[in-house]
Amino acid sequence: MFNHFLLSLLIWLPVVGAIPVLLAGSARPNLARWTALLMAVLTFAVSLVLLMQFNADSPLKQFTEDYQWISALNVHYGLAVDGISVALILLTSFVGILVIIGAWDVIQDKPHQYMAAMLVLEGLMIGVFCATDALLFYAFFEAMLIPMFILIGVWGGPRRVYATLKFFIYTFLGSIFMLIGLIYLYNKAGGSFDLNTLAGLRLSMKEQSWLFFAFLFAFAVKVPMVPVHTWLPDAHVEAPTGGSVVLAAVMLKIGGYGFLRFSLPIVPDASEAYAWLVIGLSLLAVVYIGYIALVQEDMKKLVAYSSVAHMGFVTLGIFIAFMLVRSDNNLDAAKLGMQGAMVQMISHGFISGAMFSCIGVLYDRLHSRQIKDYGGVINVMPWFGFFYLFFAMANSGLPGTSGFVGEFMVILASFSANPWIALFAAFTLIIGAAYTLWMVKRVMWGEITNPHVAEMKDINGREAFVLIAFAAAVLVLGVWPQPLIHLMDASVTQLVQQLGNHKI
Amino acid sequence: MELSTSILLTIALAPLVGCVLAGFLGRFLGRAGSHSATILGVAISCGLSFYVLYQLTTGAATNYNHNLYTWFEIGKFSASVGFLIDRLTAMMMVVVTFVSLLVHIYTIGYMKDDPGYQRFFSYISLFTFSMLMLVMSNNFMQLFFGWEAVGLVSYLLIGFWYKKPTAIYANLKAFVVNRVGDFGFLLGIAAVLFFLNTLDYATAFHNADTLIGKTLHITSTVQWDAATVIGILLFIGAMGKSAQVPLHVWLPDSMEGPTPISALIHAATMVTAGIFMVARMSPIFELSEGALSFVMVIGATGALFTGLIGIVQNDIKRVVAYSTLSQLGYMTVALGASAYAGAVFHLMTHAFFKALLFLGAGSVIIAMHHEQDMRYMGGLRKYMPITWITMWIGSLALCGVPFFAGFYSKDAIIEAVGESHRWGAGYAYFCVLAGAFVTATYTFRQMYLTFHGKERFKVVEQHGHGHHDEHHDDEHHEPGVLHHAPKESPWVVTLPLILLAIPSLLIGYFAIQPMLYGDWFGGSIQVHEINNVLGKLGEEFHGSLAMALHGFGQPPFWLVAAAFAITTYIYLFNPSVADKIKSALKPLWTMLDRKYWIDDVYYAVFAKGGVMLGRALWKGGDAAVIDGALVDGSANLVQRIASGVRRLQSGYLYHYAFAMILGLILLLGGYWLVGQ
Amino acid sequence: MIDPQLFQLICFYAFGAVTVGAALGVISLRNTVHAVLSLVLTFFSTACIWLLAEAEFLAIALIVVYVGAVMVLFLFVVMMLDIEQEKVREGFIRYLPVGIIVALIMLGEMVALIGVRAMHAQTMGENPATAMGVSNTEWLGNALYTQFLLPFEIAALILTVGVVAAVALTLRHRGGARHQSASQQVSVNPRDRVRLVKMATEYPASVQPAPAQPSAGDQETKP
Amino acid sequence: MITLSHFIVLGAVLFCIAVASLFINRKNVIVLLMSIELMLLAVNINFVAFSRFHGDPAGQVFVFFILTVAAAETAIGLAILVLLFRNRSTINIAQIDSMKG
Repeated sequence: MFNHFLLSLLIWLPVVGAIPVLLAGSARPNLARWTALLMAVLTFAVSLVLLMQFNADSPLKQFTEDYQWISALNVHYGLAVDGISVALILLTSFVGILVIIGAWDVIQDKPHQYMAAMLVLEGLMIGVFCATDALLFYAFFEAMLIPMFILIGVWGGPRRVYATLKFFIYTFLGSIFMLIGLIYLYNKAGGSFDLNTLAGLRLSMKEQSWLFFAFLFAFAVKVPMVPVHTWLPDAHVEAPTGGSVVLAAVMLKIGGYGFLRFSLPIVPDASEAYAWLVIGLSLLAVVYIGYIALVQEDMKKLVAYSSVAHMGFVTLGIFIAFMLVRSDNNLDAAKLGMQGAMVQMISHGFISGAMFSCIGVLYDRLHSRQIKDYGGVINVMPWFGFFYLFFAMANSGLPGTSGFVGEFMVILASFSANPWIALFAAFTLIIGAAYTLWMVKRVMWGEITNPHVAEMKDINGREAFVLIAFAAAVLVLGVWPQPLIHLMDASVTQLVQQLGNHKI
Repeated sequence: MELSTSILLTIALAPLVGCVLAGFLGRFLGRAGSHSATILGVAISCGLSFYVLYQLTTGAATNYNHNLYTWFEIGKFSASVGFLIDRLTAMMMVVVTFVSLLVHIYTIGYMKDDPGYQRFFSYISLFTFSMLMLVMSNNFMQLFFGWEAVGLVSYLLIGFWYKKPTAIYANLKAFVVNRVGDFGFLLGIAAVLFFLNTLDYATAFHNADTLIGKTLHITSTVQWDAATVIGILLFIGAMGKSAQVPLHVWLPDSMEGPTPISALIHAATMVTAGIFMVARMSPIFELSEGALSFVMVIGATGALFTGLIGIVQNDIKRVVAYSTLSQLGYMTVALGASAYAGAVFHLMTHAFFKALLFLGAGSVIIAMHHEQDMRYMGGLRKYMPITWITMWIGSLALCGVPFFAGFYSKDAIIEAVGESHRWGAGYAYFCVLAGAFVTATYTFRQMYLTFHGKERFKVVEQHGHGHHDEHHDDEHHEPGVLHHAPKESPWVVTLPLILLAIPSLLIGYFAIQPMLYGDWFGGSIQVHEINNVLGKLGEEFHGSLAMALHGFGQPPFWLVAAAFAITTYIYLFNPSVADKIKSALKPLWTMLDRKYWIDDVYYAVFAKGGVMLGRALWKGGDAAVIDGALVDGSANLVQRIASGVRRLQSGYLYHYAFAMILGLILLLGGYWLVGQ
Repeated sequence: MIDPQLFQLICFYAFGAVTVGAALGVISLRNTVHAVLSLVLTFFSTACIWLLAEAEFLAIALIVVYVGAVMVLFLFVVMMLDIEQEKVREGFIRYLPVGIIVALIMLGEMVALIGVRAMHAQTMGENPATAMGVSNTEWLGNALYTQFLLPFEIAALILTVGVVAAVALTLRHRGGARHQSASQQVSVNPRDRVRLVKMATEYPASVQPAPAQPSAGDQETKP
Repeated sequence: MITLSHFIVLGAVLFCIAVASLFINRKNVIVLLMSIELMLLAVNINFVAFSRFHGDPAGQVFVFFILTVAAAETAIGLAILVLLFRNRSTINIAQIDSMKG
């Protein structure tokens, strides 16, 4: 019925929906909140419609929309989704609701603007996942920074100026290289930004190498990979809870998504040649960042670092597929790795979102994120303790939670490529458990030492709703990942087959 | 006829339902409601498990192997959730649910004053569920799920008294050390998938022979035999879960948890998961001499050296804990000797008598008002006769005195190791023989210190002080001073003791014939003909009675008898000798008391070293190099250049004009030069 | 009879010498008023040179616009401001060598670069305007009102903006001075001027004496 | 006989005189403004000459525009000067350095 503009609806509903939220003004904060919630729920509903209408058995892009946008440059407003996009869109709209509920009366200062920024951000992120035109992708990719910049800069912590600048400049610097790469490709393709056209170009190894590093830099910052990860802990620490949740849950995924959409189809040969580099950096993320996370004193920083470590599995899974396809011609193992990376993206979205929500709950009560200020929280907040422990276990990859699925698949696949890679990757089992549970020990268990902790109240209904929603997602995905895998299977299969095509 | 899926599902899920009820609705159900719900759940499981075992034993039903649902399916790889039920599984199910049921009942008495009563029941039911998922699994993925899930419950239960600093330290340690094992285990699973392209047991075992001749490239020149790699990696998992040297350090500390847990998880069931797993994987392990030798040497080391530590312990639970380590070593040695059935048999008998010993120790602890130090006990036999008798039964079983259950299983292991000609078998044989003496020594020492000799506690009646101290952890009274005379525990505590004492006495006598020498396990355990030490022993087996009588003349029995004599002399008649020996062998004693300094080294190297390494990487790598030098460094560089350049902006118009003209001159000069 | 071309050349040199001399005067005269007058001379002689190039319209325009308007503005400002002559001439001698050197270098470079020698061969041909049979003004006007109409309009606008800006910049309201505000005068409302008050009928003073008292008290407290 | 180079050299000489003025009259804003006028005049001479020698009216049209813009510029420049003098009581630009970085 309205399939031919479903994606546009998904993108623009929250963006346009932000206008009435803004109009509600600070004088009527409740109106703003309810309007924002309504918009977020509507967006989620539309994304559910998308899921139902989506034909998971077809590897083709669906719900295609294509209009001329800037005719002088032959830029198109082109939208379409495959299984991978649909999964990420669902994640985005799901998290979108929860951040708005999570911020309900936590944000007292200009709530209407906060909610509006969240909605705009949600729309733009969905846009990134839908775009089939490289310039449109780039536009969404950059535009996304603005609401996030505002979220951290206005509602952030004491060092928010430093954090926002760092966040913005880091990301911007990275994406500039991508823009240059895109312009080069545009000229090479005879004036087209269409991703399919770009994927079909024949490029020499030298060209591919330059382009590969341009894309790598843009997406490595976003993921983030070691050593361009240091913006993330600062941004997370200063961001308001909702900002952290969106940042960790969705925004980081755009980096991984970018690798899939740009590096893999456009420069496969260079990606193969430099796969060792990305794999090395991913393993570095697991081990090096794991150790750094161990000694963090700030809970948000700890979870931020653990995000870096977990996102290492995403890049590992994507690039291990190259080694498997090109050297061993082991297509199934490559699919396993790629699917693992995808599942890890979705799962990390839920888990890190939940972890940041948990820290937000604690922060709202004690106004501290320092681990040493807590201790014995379980004594006064048993229900919260349950959720905290549950998500901590998910974060350390306990089977039965979604955190396990992706890591399991990636480790299995990487063993097929090289047992040493699997060895380092599996190190996350130890170090991940160590840093997460050490934090749990210092925050949750023990006697109450801080008298303010003794006065803390257990979670209220609103917070419980958010945490239950996250917990349900984590559990369902952990117990039965097959529906998600089936959703992405056709697309991943096609992607893996493309990896084998040499373009030189 | 096959086993019914619904029965199997009920077995697995009934404890989970109990767990959810007690955990989430515990406040509404109340204490009685919670324990009824969980006990009912486990009782259903237990009853049905017996039924399943009965059906399989009598041949009324055939083995069950079906997937319930697909967990993931990617190309040729898939993982499912499903059940594989054969006699091995059924036996484990019975052991798990039976001990679990008794522990549930026992807990009613043991935890009756604890504020976390419902939570405790919820946890142990969750444990039962996880353990059942582990043993009933038909594939590696689900095995790993159960494997980690029992680790989680173990973590929760060790830290059950979460206010106690030692408890929350121990649970973290347990989880992380277990994760080290799981690390190897996961890689082992990855290796299985890589070589055999499946995670399903049946397919993997069916194709196991294809491993022969396959190698794994470790470096470009070094290649390892596939079966050995898989075997060792999987066994590293077992080392973590079954607390084998050098990953044993978590188990003694886990005694910080409530005693029922020590009995259920850290003695009878969870720690034997590794043994069960290796037995289950026998088709793969049989392909690798190297892996089996590795298993045997590790097991033998644990069997002897952890037992030695038990001799110097004063905490009643820790003695039993070290004895558990030692016994797990025995089982592992048996696995290494290809006597899988012997290992599983010992697993079963051990489950009964070790649970009995732990629950008995718990009963003593209740009577002593949560005093665990044996130096303040003594002469308890007249206060608590049932505990005394049942614990003696358990102890004799543990020592391997003929006719008791432990004798049959342990003797079989020692014999099997003696028969084995694998690399390391000589060492292992020495260890298990010496271990028999060590076992007897610490066991009798414990019994004498606890139940016999003089009373080393005082009873000071304090009427004004209320009845019991409700908090176990913040009891800071003077050691050895009790407010009431010790008395026998209530029936909920003694009933499980009695119920466990029966199999501890009898099960060996009746079960050895079919389990070890008959083909009771059928295809569940596969042993190659040349490795079949139990088969050789079976040729000399002439019935349980004959074996027991024969056992009186064997070295293990004489070692036990010698230990009995020595400990009787020292602890019953001349206690001062103990201190003399202690001061005479001071260095040795210190070494045992410090547990060979392994914990200290681990703490210094891995815990402290890890934190130091992390801090160094953080401050040195992230903060100094990446942020300091690169990120903020580039910003600072720009700032420094800018502050230099800004001096050029003097603000005087004529300077700008001069600069323009200079530029113009240079430009024109440049053109001129080019023109030349 | 003197050759007209030679005569032209002589005239060119004469006017050129005056132009250069006057320009030197502009930059070197101590008195600013003299400098401005010297600039006027420069413009004037330049206009003559333009006449030699048969650009009559511009020559006249230069005199009318510059000499007539701009230079008067200069003079006006110079005379209006009280400038300390000595202060502003500081460093004249000191920077004179630098100025001369820079100017000479630049002159050398320009002459070398422009290719004066090549241009030397280019003699003045027939006046294009005359060739088309029109006057210089018409020739210029044709171009200005057809091809350059839009720039012409914009130039007009720029002039307007310049006037407005000059006025806006220098306008100031002095406090204390009395202004007449035309806009206020125009927008006046009769109601603000006269207020019609409805009052009760007046009675003899003896009848209602009371209201007078408070106002009398007010008067007293005021200083 | 007048050639193109005559005009060009005259323009160049005038321009260089104005440039020299920028150096030697560095403090007197009024003279600086006048130097700018001189520079424009030098340019205008070139325009007129080229227009005449190439027979293209565009050159003269441009002179026309330059005159216009220069007039506007002078008006505004002088206005600023007046304003400056009013606020600072000096036109010595050695004292005007608020643009200092």
